[in-house]
Amino acid sequence: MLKSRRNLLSAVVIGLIASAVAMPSFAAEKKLTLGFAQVGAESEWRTANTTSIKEAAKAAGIELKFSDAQQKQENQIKAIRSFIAQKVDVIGFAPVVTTGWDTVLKEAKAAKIPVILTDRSIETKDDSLYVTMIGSDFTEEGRKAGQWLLDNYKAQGDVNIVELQGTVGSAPAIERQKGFMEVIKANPKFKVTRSQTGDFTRAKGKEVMEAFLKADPNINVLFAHNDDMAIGAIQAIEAAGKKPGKDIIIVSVDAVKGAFEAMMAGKLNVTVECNPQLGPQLMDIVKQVKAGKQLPKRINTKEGIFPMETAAKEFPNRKY
Amino acid sequence: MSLTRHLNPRTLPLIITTTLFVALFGFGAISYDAFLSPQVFLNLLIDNGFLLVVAIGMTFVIISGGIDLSVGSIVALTTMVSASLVQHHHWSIWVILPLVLLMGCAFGLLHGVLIQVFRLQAFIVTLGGMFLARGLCYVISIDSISITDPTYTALSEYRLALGEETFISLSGIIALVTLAIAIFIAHYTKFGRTVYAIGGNERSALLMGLPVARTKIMVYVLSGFCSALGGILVTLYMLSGYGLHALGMELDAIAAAVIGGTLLTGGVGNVIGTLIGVLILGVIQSLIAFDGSLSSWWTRIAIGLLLFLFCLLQRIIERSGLGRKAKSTTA
Amino acid sequence: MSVTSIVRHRLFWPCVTLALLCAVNVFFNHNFFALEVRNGALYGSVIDILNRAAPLMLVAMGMTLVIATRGIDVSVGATVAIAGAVVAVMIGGTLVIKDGVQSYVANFPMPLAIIAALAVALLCGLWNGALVAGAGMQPIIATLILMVAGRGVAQLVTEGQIVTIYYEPFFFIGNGFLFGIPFALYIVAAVLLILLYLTQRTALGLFIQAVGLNPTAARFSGISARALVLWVYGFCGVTAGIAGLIITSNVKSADGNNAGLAMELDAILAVALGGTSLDGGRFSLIGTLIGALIIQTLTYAIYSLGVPPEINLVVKALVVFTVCLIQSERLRSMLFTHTARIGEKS
Amino acid sequence: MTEQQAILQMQGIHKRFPGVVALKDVSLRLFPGEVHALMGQNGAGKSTLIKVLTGVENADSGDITLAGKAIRVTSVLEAQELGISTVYQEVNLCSNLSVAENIFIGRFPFRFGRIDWKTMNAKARTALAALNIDIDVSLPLSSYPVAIQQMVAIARALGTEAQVLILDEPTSSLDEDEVERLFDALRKLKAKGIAILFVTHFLDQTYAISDRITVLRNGELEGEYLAADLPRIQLINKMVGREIDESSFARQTESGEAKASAGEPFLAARNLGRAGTLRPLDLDVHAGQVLGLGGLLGSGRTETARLLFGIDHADSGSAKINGVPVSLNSPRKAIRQGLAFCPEDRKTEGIVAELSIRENIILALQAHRGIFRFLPLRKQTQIAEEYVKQLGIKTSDVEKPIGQLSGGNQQKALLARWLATEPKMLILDEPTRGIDVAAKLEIMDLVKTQCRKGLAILFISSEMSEVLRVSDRIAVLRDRQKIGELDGASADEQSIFRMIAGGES
Repeated sequence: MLKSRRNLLSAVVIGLIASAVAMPSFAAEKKLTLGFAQVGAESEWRTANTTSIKEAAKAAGIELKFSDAQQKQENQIKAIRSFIAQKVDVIGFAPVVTTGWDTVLKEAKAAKIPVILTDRSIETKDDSLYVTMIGSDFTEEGRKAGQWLLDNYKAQGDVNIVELQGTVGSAPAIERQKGFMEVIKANPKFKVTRSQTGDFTRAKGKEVMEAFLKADPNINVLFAHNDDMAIGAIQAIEAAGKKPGKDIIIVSVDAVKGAFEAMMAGKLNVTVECNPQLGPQLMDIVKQVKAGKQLPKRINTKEGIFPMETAAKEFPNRKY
Repeated sequence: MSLTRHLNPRTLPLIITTTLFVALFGFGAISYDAFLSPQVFLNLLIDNGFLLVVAIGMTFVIISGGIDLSVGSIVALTTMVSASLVQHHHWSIWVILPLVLLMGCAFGLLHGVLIQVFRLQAFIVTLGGMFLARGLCYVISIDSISITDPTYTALSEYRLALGEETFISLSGIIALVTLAIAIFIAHYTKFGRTVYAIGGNERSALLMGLPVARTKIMVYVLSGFCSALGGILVTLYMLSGYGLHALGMELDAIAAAVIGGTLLTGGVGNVIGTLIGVLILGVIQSLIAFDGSLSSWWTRIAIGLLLFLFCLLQRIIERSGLGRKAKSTTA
Repeated sequence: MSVTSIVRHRLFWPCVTLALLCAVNVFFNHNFFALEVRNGALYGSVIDILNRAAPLMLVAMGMTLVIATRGIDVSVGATVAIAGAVVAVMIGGTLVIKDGVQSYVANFPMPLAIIAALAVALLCGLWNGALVAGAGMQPIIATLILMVAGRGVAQLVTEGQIVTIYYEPFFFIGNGFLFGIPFALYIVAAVLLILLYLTQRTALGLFIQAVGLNPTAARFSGISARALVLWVYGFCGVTAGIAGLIITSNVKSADGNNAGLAMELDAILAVALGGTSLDGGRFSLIGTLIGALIIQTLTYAIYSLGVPPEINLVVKALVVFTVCLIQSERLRSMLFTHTARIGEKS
Repeated sequence: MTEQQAILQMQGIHKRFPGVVALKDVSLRLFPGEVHALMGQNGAGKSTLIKVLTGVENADSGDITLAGKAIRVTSVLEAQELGISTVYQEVNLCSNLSVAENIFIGRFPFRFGRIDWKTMNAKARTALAALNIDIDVSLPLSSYPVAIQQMVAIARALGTEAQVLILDEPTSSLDEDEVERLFDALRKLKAKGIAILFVTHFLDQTYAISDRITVLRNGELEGEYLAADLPRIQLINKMVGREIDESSFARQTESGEAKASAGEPFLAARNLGRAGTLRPLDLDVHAGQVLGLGGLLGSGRTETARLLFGIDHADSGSAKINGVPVSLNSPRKAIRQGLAFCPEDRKTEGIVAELSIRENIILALQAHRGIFRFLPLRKQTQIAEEYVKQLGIKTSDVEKPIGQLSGGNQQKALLARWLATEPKMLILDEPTRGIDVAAKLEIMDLVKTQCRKGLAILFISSEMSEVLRVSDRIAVLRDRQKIGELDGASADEQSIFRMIAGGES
């Protein structure tokens, strides 16, 4: 009986190894290889971003080594290090945070692998560590949201704003808040009375908004750092017997499908676009980098702002 | 005929685990180009050095029969305090290092006292510590702080060449030194053996006249120290302080210890096993990175499946191996 | 009942903690206990807390049983996400606009979707149970596997999207009110009653405690410990599944990545705050419910007091430490002997 | 005789636990170079007295002097440093550590600042060799049977620079041979002038080694006697506080009638065995009979019981119950066939210490009925109280945790657990271990009573006299195989030992 058990075991091990051997190696002809270290799949926005990159790579005939860091910087660094070990042609990554990349990027530089950043920039003294950065500007998104509010909110008296922040410490949360505050400062009537994190999720957004509504009857405006929290908050506002979009003006960021649906129902006033469709642009740049072209340090993606009124027209065009 | 019969039952799980690690690495070597290189192996140490250090502290805690959920947060707090002091207050690294180590110990002391003196459950106390340390990070700054201090940068970028295109980082070296010291503590000091005794049977340890209370508190201090040291390595690894660093590292550390053969019930396990546990977690990640074709969710599922296969194989081999051993010794 | 027997009661200190937290809330928000009827439903802070605590209470009840058998289940958060994903995908993610009229269509009949989601949750639980009871893995590592992979499975089901549900009847589970009280609370009550019945009017409670306290003795007495542990994990999966349904229904969407995140820690914390030892054995379901309410009341206080988000965790940590110390018999006896000594001297 | 100075003196010791007075004005004195037996029934206060002496508990009042100096012992460590070392009844060692470590932990040999394992192992081998034990000291303690573990504990206690050595029922898990080895060692220590306090329930052993006897009863000092001056029967009377007839120790010979009824056996095992554990053996257990299993520790007695009860799986042979073939591969199945099993290790395999007496008693019955055929609380209490009365379990309340009962009462509650299931066969593995004389007698009487009611009983004990006393037939085991069977009525210790020593298989 024991013997048979041991045999079974060795069969399993041998099977594992054999299946590994049998797996075809994909090292055929020399294709351009891009190693891309993604942040994770923490939001709808991010999955749309990933899909865009994968599809674009396939269309451009670039072999993509994709790695998911599950929102951890150390995982991203590990992935970059493994890309270096695999000797890929270009490394791309969407930094989880802006800081702390110098060491591993120097290793990439030493291995002569060019690096492209997407989505957000990094803090470094040595600009030569990366070729270029393409992506959105969270601070700018915050500014746009604030500007829209200043331009469009016409009520008298003080404006009490509550803010649903993203995950504490995350770059979009910090930068969107920064941009928003910058602009709002211009008018002393606009005041952020309450601010709490909703972790970028609908459930938390709803929960926090519920508490806000109980604690404070005078809320005029809600600024949510992403659409998901705004959608959760809308539900809380409705439950409290108020009309979202009218009694409380709602400004949010991302412009995902759900936001458009809410806008079409008249429940969300405006959403600032944060475009995830970086794939095709990224692949172009990869090819240019490999061809040795000079590129600007920063390439911004085109991003719009969608007030309620334009929602119905824009909705069919939304891919994410 | 059977090798296992002559083995100490304590070293058997370790041998099984090591063999399975080699099998996993072999699997990678066969499947992926460039996997079978010394640098890929050394990267396991470079990229997981801090986890190894943290997991070593965790191993002691688990062997003593406790658990420490605060380690990941203390790592983050260490990076935050270091970065803040060096960047905003321009302190010298040589002041900061002992300071943060002391801070880690203080956290451990707090946990130990609450657990031992007030008889609170370790799980809950260290969960509180986890909230506290992570919360303090945000109090310092919610944003990440980049470190540009030349000493930190130099230490971070230091590479000991071990051959052509083969190198190891400072944190890898520190991790290995910590490992050596931990092995010494676990096996050659009274403290280490007392930890094992307490985990085996706390009442007996008390009746044998061992300093149970002191040792139990010290174990948490040690874990706090290792977390802070791990935090220093993370600081060097990322050259930044950030409240979201090392999120969920406590589970990785527990997993590493447990995979390495440490029993959560206490008394059984060893530090070398933890090294293997860390390497296994690392090699699973490397396999997935080298594969590079998995989507985000398949990455998670694949990690889960590999973990599952590994633990299952480990259990099956142990059962057959230890089963035989037990039979020959029960009288 | 004499005063000392009340004080000695195991639920006394959890209740005191909860009362203190409520007092804090009242101090800062005088309307804390105010209830009014809006749209035929009770409306107020207390209702919010109860409503919001419902998923946690459910998960924590399942967790209580698992912990009583000397186990732990860190995969409940992932199970919440999986159940939510399954029900969301099955009920429907399509908004049909016909002639400018929005109408909602369920892909599968709702009862079928709910049953399917709960069945999947049960499977998740049984998987954990099989690894623990069958393969003999350590509970934390066995459930860690599902914790890691489960979220991947949930995202696989939703293809990484947040699946929005457009089917009015489903919203009742998490948003509906019955006789003015949130429907979710009826679910909690039903599960609680079933559990109380099972643990007090059947031998389940006795068996779980026996297995948790001394597995060998339990097995030698003829209790099939393995089957019991298997089903306890299975049950824990189901409670997590129900919680997943409530959360999904409440926000009308399923988020594979975030639903039930870190819920395992809150659930374990609730069990511990309720006075159940994490070493297994004696357990208290009511205590667990109080524990869950303590956590939710605290969270609510943090939100409504205007605590800056960056110190949320510090506040939470301090409360956890304080609550633990309040409940520490050791501390009380130390204080008691101290004051007694002072009394003797004077 | 008091010219000699007492090395240790305890005077006027009081100790109160909530609701109970455990010790009331107890005194004790120990002289160098003597073996002093501390006797008394369970609950007499022996354990508490020892705990006070070794710093586990603090006395409420009273004085302790060691070598003329007043001492206050507040921790085990202090006691050890003062030269008072203790071997406890239950092996209080760490089974995950190696044998050598268990002997030396706390006082490791160091070399270059590190534990010197080599020296330690060598020293451990020497220490054990003094007890005539030769084992691999680098293996974990858990690799060895309880008897060896107890010897290791003794080796540990002997190793410290002890002036006073306390042995709290160290022999309850040792067989005769091992007891003799221990006594040899004790005599050597005695010769070195060490004072030895010896707590035991075994009268033979008391008289074999002790010079002086102190008897406690109900937490009070009954008296101190020279062993030579105190006849056995008087000792028992002093312990029990009432008259016990010498004849109650005599064997109850019930030969003939019981055996005559034996036709078809209740349980018949043929060729039952398990590789590495037990060589195939035949066994017949008849209803209304006690089959004793004789043999030394490690001879395969417990292994036989575990196979029959389905805890371990047999890999050869078959079993029939009432002539019908059965496969006994789990305790549940065995219970369904009417079997019941009181395991050797009461604490870790028998009782659920934190549960109440009631819950412990109905546990097996409820498990047999399943989850849903729940016994109402009233019925449970009724059953529990009935057995408490019937078996004479000494407790005020069936709702008390069973862990608070004395060993003998725990054992009775375990018996109650099984009797409540109305079994057809009872397997008792060392039911009398670690309990006092009176309780032992009661347990044995219970066994006989149940047997008369028609139960088949398999009785395992290390004490041959007990096996002889209750058994109708005795199966003798050696080296994990059955070497023969004797008739209970005609067998005596000599014949059993001859068989064991015989060497023929």
